[in-house]
Amino acid sequence: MILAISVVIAVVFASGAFLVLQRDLLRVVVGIVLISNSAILFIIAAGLSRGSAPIYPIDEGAVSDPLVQAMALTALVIGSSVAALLLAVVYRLYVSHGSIDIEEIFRMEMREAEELESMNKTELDPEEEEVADERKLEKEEPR
Amino acid sequence: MTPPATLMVLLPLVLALLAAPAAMLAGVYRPRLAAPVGTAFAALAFSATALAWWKGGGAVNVAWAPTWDLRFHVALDGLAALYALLATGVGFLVLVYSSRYLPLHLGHGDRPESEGTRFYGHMLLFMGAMVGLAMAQDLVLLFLFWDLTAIASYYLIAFDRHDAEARAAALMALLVTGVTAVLLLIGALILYSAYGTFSVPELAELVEPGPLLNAAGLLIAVAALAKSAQVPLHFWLPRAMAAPTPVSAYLHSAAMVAAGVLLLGRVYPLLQESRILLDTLLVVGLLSMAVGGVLALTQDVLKQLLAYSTISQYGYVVFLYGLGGEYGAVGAAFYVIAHALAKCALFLTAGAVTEETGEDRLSELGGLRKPLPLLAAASGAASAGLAALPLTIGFFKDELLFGAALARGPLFAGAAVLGAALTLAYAWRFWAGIFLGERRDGASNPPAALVWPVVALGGLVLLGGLWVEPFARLAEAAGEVIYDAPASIEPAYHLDLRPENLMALATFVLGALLIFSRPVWVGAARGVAWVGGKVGPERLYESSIEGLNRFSDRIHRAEVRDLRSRVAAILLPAGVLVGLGILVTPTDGVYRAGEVGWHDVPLLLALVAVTLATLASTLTRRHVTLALVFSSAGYVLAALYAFLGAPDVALVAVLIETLVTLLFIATLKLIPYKVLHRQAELPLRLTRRKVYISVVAGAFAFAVAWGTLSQPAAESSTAEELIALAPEAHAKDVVTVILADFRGLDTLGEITVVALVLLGVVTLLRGGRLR
Amino acid sequence: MSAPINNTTSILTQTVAKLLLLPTFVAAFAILVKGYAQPGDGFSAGVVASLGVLLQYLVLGRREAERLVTVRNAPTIAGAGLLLSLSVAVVPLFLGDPVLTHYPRPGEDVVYLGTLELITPVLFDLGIFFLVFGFAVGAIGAFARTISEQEEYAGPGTEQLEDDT
Amino acid sequence: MTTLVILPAGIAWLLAAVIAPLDGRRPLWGWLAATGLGASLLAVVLLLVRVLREGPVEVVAGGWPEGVGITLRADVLGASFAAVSLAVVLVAFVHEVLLGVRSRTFPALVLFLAAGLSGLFLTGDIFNFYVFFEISMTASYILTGYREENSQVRAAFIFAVVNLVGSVMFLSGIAGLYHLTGSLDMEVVAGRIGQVELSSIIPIATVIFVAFSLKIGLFPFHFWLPAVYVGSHAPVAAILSGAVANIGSYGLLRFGADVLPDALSFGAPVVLVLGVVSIVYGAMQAVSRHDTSEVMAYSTIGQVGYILVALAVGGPVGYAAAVVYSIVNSLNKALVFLAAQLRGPLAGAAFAVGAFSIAGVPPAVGFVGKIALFKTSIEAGGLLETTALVVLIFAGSALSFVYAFQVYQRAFLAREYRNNKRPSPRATRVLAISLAAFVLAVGLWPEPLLVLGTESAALLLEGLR
Repeated sequence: MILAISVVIAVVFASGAFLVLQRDLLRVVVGIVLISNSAILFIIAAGLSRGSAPIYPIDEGAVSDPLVQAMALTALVIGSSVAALLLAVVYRLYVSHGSIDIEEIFRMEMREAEELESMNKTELDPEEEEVADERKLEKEEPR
Repeated sequence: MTPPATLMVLLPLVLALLAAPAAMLAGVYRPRLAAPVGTAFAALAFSATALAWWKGGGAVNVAWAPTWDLRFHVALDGLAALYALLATGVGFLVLVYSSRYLPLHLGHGDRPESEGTRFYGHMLLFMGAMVGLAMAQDLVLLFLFWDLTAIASYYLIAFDRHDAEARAAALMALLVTGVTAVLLLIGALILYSAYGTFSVPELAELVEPGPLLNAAGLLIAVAALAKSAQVPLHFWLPRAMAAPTPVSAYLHSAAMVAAGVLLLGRVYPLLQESRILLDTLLVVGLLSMAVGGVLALTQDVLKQLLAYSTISQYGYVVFLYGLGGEYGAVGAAFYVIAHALAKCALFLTAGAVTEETGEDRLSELGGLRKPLPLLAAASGAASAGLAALPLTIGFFKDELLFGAALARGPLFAGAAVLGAALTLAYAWRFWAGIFLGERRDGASNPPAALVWPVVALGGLVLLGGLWVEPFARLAEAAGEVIYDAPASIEPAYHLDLRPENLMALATFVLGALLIFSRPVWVGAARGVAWVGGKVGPERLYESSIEGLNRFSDRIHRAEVRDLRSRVAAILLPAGVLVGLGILVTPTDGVYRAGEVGWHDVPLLLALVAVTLATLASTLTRRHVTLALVFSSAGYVLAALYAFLGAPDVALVAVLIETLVTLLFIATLKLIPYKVLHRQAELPLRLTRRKVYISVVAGAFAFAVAWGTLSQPAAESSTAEELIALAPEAHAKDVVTVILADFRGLDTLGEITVVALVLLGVVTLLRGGRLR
Repeated sequence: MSAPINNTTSILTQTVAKLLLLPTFVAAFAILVKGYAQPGDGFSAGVVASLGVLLQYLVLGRREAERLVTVRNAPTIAGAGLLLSLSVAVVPLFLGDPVLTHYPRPGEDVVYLGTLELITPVLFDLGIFFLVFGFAVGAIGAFARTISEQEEYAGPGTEQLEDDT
Repeated sequence: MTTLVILPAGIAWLLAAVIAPLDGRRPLWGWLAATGLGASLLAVVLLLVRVLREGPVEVVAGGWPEGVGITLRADVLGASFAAVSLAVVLVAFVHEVLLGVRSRTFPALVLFLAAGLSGLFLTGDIFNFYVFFEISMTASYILTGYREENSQVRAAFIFAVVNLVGSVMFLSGIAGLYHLTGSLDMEVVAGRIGQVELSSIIPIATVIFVAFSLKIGLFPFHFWLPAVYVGSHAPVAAILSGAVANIGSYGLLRFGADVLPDALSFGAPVVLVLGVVSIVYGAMQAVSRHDTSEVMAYSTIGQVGYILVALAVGGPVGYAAAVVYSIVNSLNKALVFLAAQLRGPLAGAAFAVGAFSIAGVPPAVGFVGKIALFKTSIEAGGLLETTALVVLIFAGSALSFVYAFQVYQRAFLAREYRNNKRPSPRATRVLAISLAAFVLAVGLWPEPLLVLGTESAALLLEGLR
């Protein structure tokens, strides 16, 4: 049983990792959900006893560890709600970049960074630097 | 110690440290006031130092940071008095000079007068740091003042901020002196780890010769030598000439560069325990004498000539330290006084001449003795002092040098004579080049404030030649601290044929020869300078900084290209680390497969279903399908929890899964089909590497999970207590009571996260509008 | 995605949806108060109640759903819930007890109102209920409003928004 | 007066819930939130003083016996970290209020963050730690996106994804610890873990180590950090690097030295190597960067390496150095991130103090951290090890000179002579200068800081016995 659960934890984790590695931001979010599911499963499996639900009246015999259940619940809620937050971030990224492909978004970032670099780099010619400063300042201004 | 005596010792330090803020405040109020206020403070600090020294000095030693045995331990001993008097006295004269010089300097660049405030602030900070450095007896306190001088010099060298050369020079000075300062700290900590104290006097009694002392002493010496611009760390000093002239004058005579030999003097009681260290000093001193002297002869720019001269002159001091003994110690102290007076006067001369004529090169100057007779005379006295002619204080400095060198051996005596001859030659070249010969440029009467400080310094040089007593006493007192034993040296004129006098005569002859044979050797000397410029340490510095930047650029590009936005970059190393951890620990018999009974069949089936659903989620292409698949995986997991006796978790899991799926679909609806479709159509061949990485990640997750679960669970647990206590909390469902009562704080935290997510979603989607 | 759902829903489903709202709230309430005896607590109750409201969204559309008081004030409800739970946690401090002490204390008698136990954990759970309900409704509402604004912006019938790059 | 333990988190928490629905852009609410943060800070400082005088303060939530309820435990280690983190959050927040808050939710988010931070530093329960940790992390994900520039939203996404993976790892670690010891109370776990075989602790300890390394941005888990620090708005970057990053160093100290000392000493070589690589790598990257925030971000990667080295060497000197260095690093980073964006008179001076501090030049407090590290490496043991460490830390400090001053010259010295910039609001500059003055003051009188370090180390070593 331990082996079986461990295998499933690993499969869920690996699938989550695989999705997190994708270029598609939505898949990344799904991957995060899966990864946190694997952790929940691990928490439940880490319980010290297994048996019937820990609800009074409790019969003789094993009772499932209630503490891990409480922990799992808390972790589950936290993980899923943060996933909801990620979804909102993905949408916001789509709005500003018109894409949900991390590669494309990353390429845009590189372009921005290069622009910034070229603005910053001209230490030699103060005139040019001044112009660059102005441009940078404009960028910093609120839109 | 009585309070008045404590006050007496602290007063010079306090006045010197207060000078900078006072001048800054005055300058903020009225830019014009910065100079007089600062000058007044310098004068006060000088008087306080002189008075306290006259009254017999003293020490203050109180706890600073007891946890680390740091003490605020300052003393006004002979060494401290010497350097404090130099710093405040020369500082005073330089400030008087600056009050006239700086407005002219700022005027050239159309800069506001208020910038002068900054100048005075940093100059006085420099002065305060020097006084503190002179008085500090605790190595960490010393390090503090040491770096303070580096900060002050950094800003002063970069005073002309618009000038890229000045900025580069300031950075170079800071890097060379600041980085080596760390060595001083390391040396101090090594000594502390062995002897349990940072106090120099205490260490002097405790240290024993050995590798530990050699290592610590060497580290401290390197810091000192870098600050004193000794070969091969000398290159920052000529570059630092980018600073305004008064700064150079101060830096070379009484502050920055002097700080290095001050430190050597301070820790000399430790250094002299080790022969190797002294020999190192000897070699470095000789090298600096030679390199500085030869290069000074090739320079055309006034300040450059003086800069190389400084390197060579402090080479003498280091040489004297290396020679050691009574003569070495007192000689080093005396040398510093004589050099400070003369060198400061020469720098100020250079500044005045350049201000008047607009020229800073020897080849463009000449014949100024007529328009500037007073300056010529005063500067002549100073040059003579540097060249060690009789009737100047300089004569005695060389007398001591020769005495010390003779005691060591004829070879060293020869080196001393040769070095002194070089000094004579470039001192002549400097003075004669400006004031003698054909007049090339018109010069009017310079302002008095530019001349009088030079006259005062020149006068002191002469005074020292006639009445050496007070200077000798001061040097002797300092020498006793350096030597850590009574030292009695009587410099005087002896009209006989003792070896020192013969050596002096030889020096004059050799010097004259050098002066007149200039055309013969000047080409060779320039060749040396050229080679030094090509392969010297400055070149090394430049190329290593450049190389560092280039290397940094390269690895940065590599990182941005290969790592940014790659979550794999954390999964992989994490996996490797976990794998490493598992590999190095014994695993025999740790893993158990666990038992499976018939009643576990539904559980197993659920597990199989979870596996299938999860794997399916990695294969789906369309987002809607993905939503369905991953939510079904969630539901199956919920069922699994129910089988495991966790109905509460199962219930919440179902509900949460529903909610997340709904939000996922809502997001899908927000993003146009075209964009989504592009993602769904990505070719699969891109994913091979990702498969490997995720398999690795999964393998380690498996190892962690199996390794942990195989362990027998803890025997007693909190859970049992919780079950037992649940009725006490008036409840039947133990999980709920844990959530609401036993561990209510967790639940409170959990819903706070939920609230935060709501805030975040609303902020992101609605621009912060809650409704 | 298919066309907006509310165009295709029949009067019947709309009525059913409206009718279902109340029962979901009742169910949620039951889950909430019975939490100490059976599975379920404020959290599940909140989600269940919010699902009832979400049904209104799906069936009636955003404008209709937003007429509901609970929908319009969802974030406020969430905030109030958090404050309620926090207060339950903090009040004992003023009585000299550790944080999050619940009353009645162990061993003391519980006052019953029917089958409802009058104990402070119920208040605590009520706070959680409000918060979760507010969260679910608020988050879905925010998404829903963004969706419909986008549709209005793009004009009816067009599903695809041009890339703004 | 055990109430004092809950007050720091409690004040911020309650106020956050109250302010959340209000329009945080209005200065009134901004200042109210600042007052609340100030009150929290005051409570932490009082707590710290009390802890120093009388030892750890404990209270069990709900009045249950210890082990059943959640134990809140303030000791000198936690209280020190809480104090410095809250101070940084307060300063950065006031800075933003002075500049003008642009989002309704900003004050509430910062308050939640402060509540989470003070909670996690003052809890004695490993799962409760996770919960508070999630509060502060979630708040920081959202804060990263504050102002909603493209780069900021991008940064928020990367930050969240990477750190969620880290959180999951940490969570698994907690579950593992519970499985092995049957308890969630740190003291009990630390007591029982000694009886468990080391081989089964190592994987769990590694997972926890990775989680916290991610949090502080240790090489090779650092790549998200520059993107996030550069992307986010200056006060947010100050909060992230000066306060949130403390979670990592605190976590490493707490879980490494306090709860799992055997695993830490077993893994010390790896920790040491990673720390050293991080020092060199971060500094090397920082050298050629041109943007001040980017330089400081890479500098952070280097500086956490020092903390790891101190942790690996351990013992009274090492742990004390780790604490001292973490606090110093917090102050430095808060100062440079705030000052870097300012223009006008004295803005350069404030940044310069930060740059000097990072390079370890006295009297700025950085030199105290540097001394602590050199002391640590001199204590490290064998001659070879000591020499290697001293040389490496020296190299790191030399590089820090290069990058701190190259960028200072570019950003301030070279630029100041052209007064074509609109100066930043005077109040923000005064704030930055005050922070700089504080950095100098602590450097001039480091005793309190050293006491915190020494006492924390003593506490951690006591747990070992």
